[in-house]
Amino acid sequence: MLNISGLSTSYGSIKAIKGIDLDVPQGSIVSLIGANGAGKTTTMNSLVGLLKPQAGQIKFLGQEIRGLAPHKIVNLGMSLVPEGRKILAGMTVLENLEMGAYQRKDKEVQADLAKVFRRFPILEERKQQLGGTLSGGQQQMLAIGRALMARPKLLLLDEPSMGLAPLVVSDIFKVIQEINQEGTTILLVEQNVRQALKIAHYAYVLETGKIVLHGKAEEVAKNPRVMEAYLGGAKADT
Amino acid sequence: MFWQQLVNGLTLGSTYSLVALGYTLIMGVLNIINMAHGEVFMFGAFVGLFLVNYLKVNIFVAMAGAMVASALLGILLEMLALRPLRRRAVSDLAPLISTIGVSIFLENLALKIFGPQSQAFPAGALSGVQLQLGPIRITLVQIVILGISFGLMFVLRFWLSKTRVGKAIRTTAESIETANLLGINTNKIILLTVALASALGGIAGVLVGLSINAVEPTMGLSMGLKGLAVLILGGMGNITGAMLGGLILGIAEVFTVAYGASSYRDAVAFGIIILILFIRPQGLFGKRQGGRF
Amino acid sequence: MKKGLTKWFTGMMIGTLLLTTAGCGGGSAPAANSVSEGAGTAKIGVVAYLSGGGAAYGQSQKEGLDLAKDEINALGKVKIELVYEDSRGNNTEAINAVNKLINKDNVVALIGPTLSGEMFASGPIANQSEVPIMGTSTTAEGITDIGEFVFRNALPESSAVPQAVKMAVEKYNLKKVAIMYSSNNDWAVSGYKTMAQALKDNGVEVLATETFADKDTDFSAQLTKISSLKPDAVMVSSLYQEAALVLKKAREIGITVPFVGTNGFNSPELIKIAGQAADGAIVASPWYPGKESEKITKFVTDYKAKYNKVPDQFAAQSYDALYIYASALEKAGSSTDRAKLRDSLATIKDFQGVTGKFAFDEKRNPLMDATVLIVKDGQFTELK
Amino acid sequence: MTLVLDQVSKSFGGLAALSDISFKVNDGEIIGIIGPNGAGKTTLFNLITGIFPPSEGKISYHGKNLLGLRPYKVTALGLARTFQNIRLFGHMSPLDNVMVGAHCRTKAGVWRGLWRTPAQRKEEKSTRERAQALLQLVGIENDTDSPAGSLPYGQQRRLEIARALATEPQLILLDEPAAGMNESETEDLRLLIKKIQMMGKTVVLIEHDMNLVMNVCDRLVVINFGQKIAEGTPAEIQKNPLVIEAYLGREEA
Amino acid sequence: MDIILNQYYLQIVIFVLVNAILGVSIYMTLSTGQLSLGNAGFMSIGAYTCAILTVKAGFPVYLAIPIGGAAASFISLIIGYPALRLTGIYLAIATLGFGEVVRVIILNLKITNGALGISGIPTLGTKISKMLSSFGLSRFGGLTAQQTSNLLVLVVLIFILAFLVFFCTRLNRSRVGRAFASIKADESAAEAMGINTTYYKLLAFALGAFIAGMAGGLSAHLTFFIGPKDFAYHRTVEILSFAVLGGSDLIIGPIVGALLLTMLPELLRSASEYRLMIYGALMVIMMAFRPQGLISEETVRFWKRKLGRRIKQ
Repeated sequence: MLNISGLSTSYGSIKAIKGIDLDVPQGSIVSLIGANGAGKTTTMNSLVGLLKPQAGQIKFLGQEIRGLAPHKIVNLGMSLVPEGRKILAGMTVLENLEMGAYQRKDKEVQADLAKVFRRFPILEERKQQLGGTLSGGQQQMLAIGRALMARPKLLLLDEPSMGLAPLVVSDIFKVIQEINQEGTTILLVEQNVRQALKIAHYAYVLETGKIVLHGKAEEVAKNPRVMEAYLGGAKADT
Repeated sequence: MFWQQLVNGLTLGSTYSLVALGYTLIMGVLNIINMAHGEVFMFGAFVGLFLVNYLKVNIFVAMAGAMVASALLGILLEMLALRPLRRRAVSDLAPLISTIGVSIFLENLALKIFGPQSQAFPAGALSGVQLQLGPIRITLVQIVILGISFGLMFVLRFWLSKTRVGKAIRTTAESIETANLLGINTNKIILLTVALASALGGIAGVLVGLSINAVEPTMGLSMGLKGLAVLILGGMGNITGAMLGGLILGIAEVFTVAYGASSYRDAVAFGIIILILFIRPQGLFGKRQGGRF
Repeated sequence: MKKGLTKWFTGMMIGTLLLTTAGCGGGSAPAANSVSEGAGTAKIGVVAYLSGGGAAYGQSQKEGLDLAKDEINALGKVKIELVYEDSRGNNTEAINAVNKLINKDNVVALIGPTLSGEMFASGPIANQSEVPIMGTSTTAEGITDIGEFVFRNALPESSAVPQAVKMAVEKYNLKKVAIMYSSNNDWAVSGYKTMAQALKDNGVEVLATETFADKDTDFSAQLTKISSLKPDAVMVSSLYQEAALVLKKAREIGITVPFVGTNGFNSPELIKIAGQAADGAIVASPWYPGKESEKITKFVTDYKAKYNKVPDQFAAQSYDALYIYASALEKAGSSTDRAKLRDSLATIKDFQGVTGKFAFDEKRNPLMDATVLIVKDGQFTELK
Repeated sequence: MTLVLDQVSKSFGGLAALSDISFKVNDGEIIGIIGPNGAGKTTLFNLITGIFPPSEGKISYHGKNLLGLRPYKVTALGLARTFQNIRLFGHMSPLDNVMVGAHCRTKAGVWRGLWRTPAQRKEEKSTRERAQALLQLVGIENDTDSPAGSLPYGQQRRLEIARALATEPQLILLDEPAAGMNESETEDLRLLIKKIQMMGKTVVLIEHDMNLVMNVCDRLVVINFGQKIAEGTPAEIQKNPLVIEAYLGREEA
Repeated sequence: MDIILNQYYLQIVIFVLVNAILGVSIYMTLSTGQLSLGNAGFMSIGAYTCAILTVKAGFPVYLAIPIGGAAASFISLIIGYPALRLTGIYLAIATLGFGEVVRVIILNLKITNGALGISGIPTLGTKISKMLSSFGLSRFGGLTAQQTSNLLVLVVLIFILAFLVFFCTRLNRSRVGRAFASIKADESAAEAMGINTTYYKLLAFALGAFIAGMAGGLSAHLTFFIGPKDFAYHRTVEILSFAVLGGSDLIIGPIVGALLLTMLPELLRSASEYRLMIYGALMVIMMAFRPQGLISEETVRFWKRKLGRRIKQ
């Protein structure tokens, strides 16, 4: 579904990612993990067109999308739930969701809205509330719901568990898995490595802008190098 | 006299509000102050005048025409003076300076094209008719100004809160990046916003030109500065603020003249700017965070 | 790319600098390229407000001068060449313009600048350089105090305004009046002061003094206040645009009393903008196109033929100014001697112009009569 | 006790970012603050350095109350910091960046700077020499003419540390100094942090690179979801199930 | 020699120098990254204080000009303390408003003579000539009194500008200058590095106001007349455009900007109707293609490298 090869993006003179190759097969959950500053968010923003990569190819559904404007990429069926959620704080929950379906002109928008409300009942309860007044977990649900309103073929999630209480985190992961099972392909950037690897089919490990390891999720999970990166030292395998 | 002065203040204030709405829309979406807005206002007045005087159209048709022409001017402004600046990361002062440049250019272009003399709408274009309500005398022009200003403001509010494109403008105002992520073509929305703001400036120009029956190239500067004062008074990017702020400034000015010293009238507007910025930089109706419109 | 741009800009900058020096170099021989129309041509520099907000005044002046120049040159007694410089209503620009005309164009005398403030700034330069300079619209007090070389044929407000006030007081039996003036216009403030003094001299009570600013458009607050005081007349000191808007608004809110104005009332534009509302506006003016005089009729007809409009006071006074120079030049017998020209200018007497009989007094101010005019049915007519 | 945090809380617009955080930092220690993204670590640094005040709680340094002090005063007391997203003065040379750091330890004002009085020249010379020494310490060539913003990433991070050291701090707060560094750069950084400790300074470190944290820190404080969930030596922390859960996610979800 | 002594050129050069001083004043406040549009206001405070002192109180010019600067500086401290909490466009608009308020106040005060302004201000040239003649030096061989006095004014202005340039370059290479630069680069990082940003911003603001006030005093004594109109919005824009065109990274930037923009109108005299249009278009083009101005640090570095290479070859 998504094939990336040799992707490089810089900020000024600093190269944030340096020639990444990555594949996301249809129907899968692919996880991209790595430490802070490794270039995960840069990768995501490059994919959706918020950043303009200097080199490489991004093929989405067989089409080259590098350099396209973000709204065109959304139109092709790729949506990003950004890091920090970025919900529209001054607009109501309902308006947030409506804006998710901004590009759609079909008649099933209302049905999809109902579906989002079924998935996250709390959003329906608070649909007239301003987005900024929701708690962190609810905001994350809203951000995911909003992205789903575009009916993406590929959903990108950038650190959906960031700053959330453990219970909420596991809820969010459950939802991600459900969304995938309903047919949406997912590329997930996570710090919560264990959870991410648990639901993912494939995983890539990013270090200082380069892919240093990739493979099936359970294999990557067993790789000592990953544990070392996250808990440090050989003592990590408790 | 009090009630009569209040009506005077409201009429004056409603034109300030219309001008300030243009500022606030652009401020809300692009986070810049369009210093050329006053000149767009002047341009709109001239277009309206031209339509009435030379093409002999109805005054309301002329208003519509002025709105369209000003919107086109706004589009040029966005494409030539604002968009090129967004491509590179420049300080937030660059658009300020760029639009100051546009304002100087437009004012002098108008002097060249229309000449420095002030020109008038023909007699009969709404002038003359008056209503007497108890102690208050209201002219038809005043009623038209009040009606159109308030009408436009409420239509704008409704449009922004209920329509798809209106919501897209609000989304872009919250965050251009998020709007991009949601599939909104933000360049188009920005273009639309600048055009809309300019159209409001244009019709305000016709209304003011009509009420004072004089249109001339330098009329943009003082009105522009007043609009700016309202923008700050009401809170940048805040529509309610622009509407109420305009009325407050209009009434404050009129009452300064009526019960104080008329020579300090201009100091009122700028005194308000300074005071508000010191005491409550977010403006009377602005919030520190959260939604804009 | 970035380097390219840098180079390009630096190149441009150096280019501009070179151009700048070249520009200076071009003017290095002022004497050589100045006189073109034979030795007898007198070069007169004109500094006028030709672009910007007040360009309407400068434009009128230019038209009056051009018309006069063509006539004088056709007569053939003296030849005059005019060199125009724009001052944009700005003091610094006026200084530069005067300096350029004197030192680069080597003019024998100057006309202008348009505004009194500009004259205060640039007149001293001409005076120091000993070049005669004549204001045609600088009516503020103290202009000719600048020095021996500074003249004007603009009737100072101190002479015109009292005539209008006196006439109005007698005619309409004024007891109490209100005053309005533009407080950010030097000339209007000066007119206001004269006006207040004249009212005092005539024993008229001032109910209220309201101000506004040039380019103001909303006068409803001031006029509502004045309206409630019920004055016998309203005095206005401002340029014609604001004056016209004041009149319009005043009539609209029901003030029907006469309006007495300073020189700003004295323009066809006042009637054009204010329309019917201008009726009852009173002003004293040296220029009255309706006067029975062959000279005036000819001027008005020629002007109309050339520019398709009735000349205003700015045009008329500039027209006269050039004729005054012409006769002084003739008397001086030289087209280049500035000192001689000054001396002959100072002796001008019994000059008959379109603005009436004219002479300079010992302070180089004009000695001339004004006619008090009133607008009736959209026409200036003499108030008798 | 050098730095003491007592039940510090901070909320933004009703949402709690930190709640009831208490811990102490002793002289000469290297303390690591770890926790997932968004846990509130940088907020903690901002509270300590006076960028904004806590909603509740007390922060003191050597017994002096830090609350209500503007950041420059906190720095003058001997606390310096680096930033998570590098905030160098990009157009200035590396040397000038470090010399800015020495600001609060020097005195020359406009007058002395204008006339280059002997006192000013002496001060300027010693400032420059110290700045050069610091650049050397962190391993940046000090004769470079290019602006700080054009240095490679790793060098920018180290330059920030040099700049912070120039304020002559007793305690230095490092916010993710290893972010974006490769392994060998991180190793250099580890040695540098040790050197700083050897200079008698206290270090508080926010870091995600666990290798670095486990190897360099004496003690760790773990924050998750705005709360302190553990405190102890690296070995203790690595065995703490709460930490493992917070960090890697729950084993059995 | 004739060209140099032609009063027209002398006068333009004199205005270039005064404008260059104004350019330095906006550079000063910009050196901490604060855009103040109040410089025309400070200029008017300086000009009026100075003119009133010399015309009405008979102060000597050399005393009145610095007092004018000090007055502007004093007012700047009063409004600067609250104003400098604002940043970016907010500060720009607040200071723009301040300039307008000053103008309206001047219009309404008795001592400033309202809209009539103050005329008959003695010129700097005659004052200096008088001073010199009291030392026994009157005119130099073959020069007219006017040329002499203009040349003297020129010398004085060059001296003042040179001193300001010296002042700024010295400042830039000192502790205070580094503090300014760091605030310009990143205010909160500078504060975290132990810099009292309020103090230094206020210092730069007051220094800028002082220089603007002095420029006001100087220009009052060069134009014989000052009125409130001379210090309105257009003057603010003019001063701003010096920094925009020339660049505000380096002190030479606004000076070059002042040079070009004072020369340009004289060169374009023939196209005077289009002058301001060109002016406006220039500002837009500069912002789109070269927001840092003609002269930036990179330009200087580029030429240094280039010239350096040539010398080595």
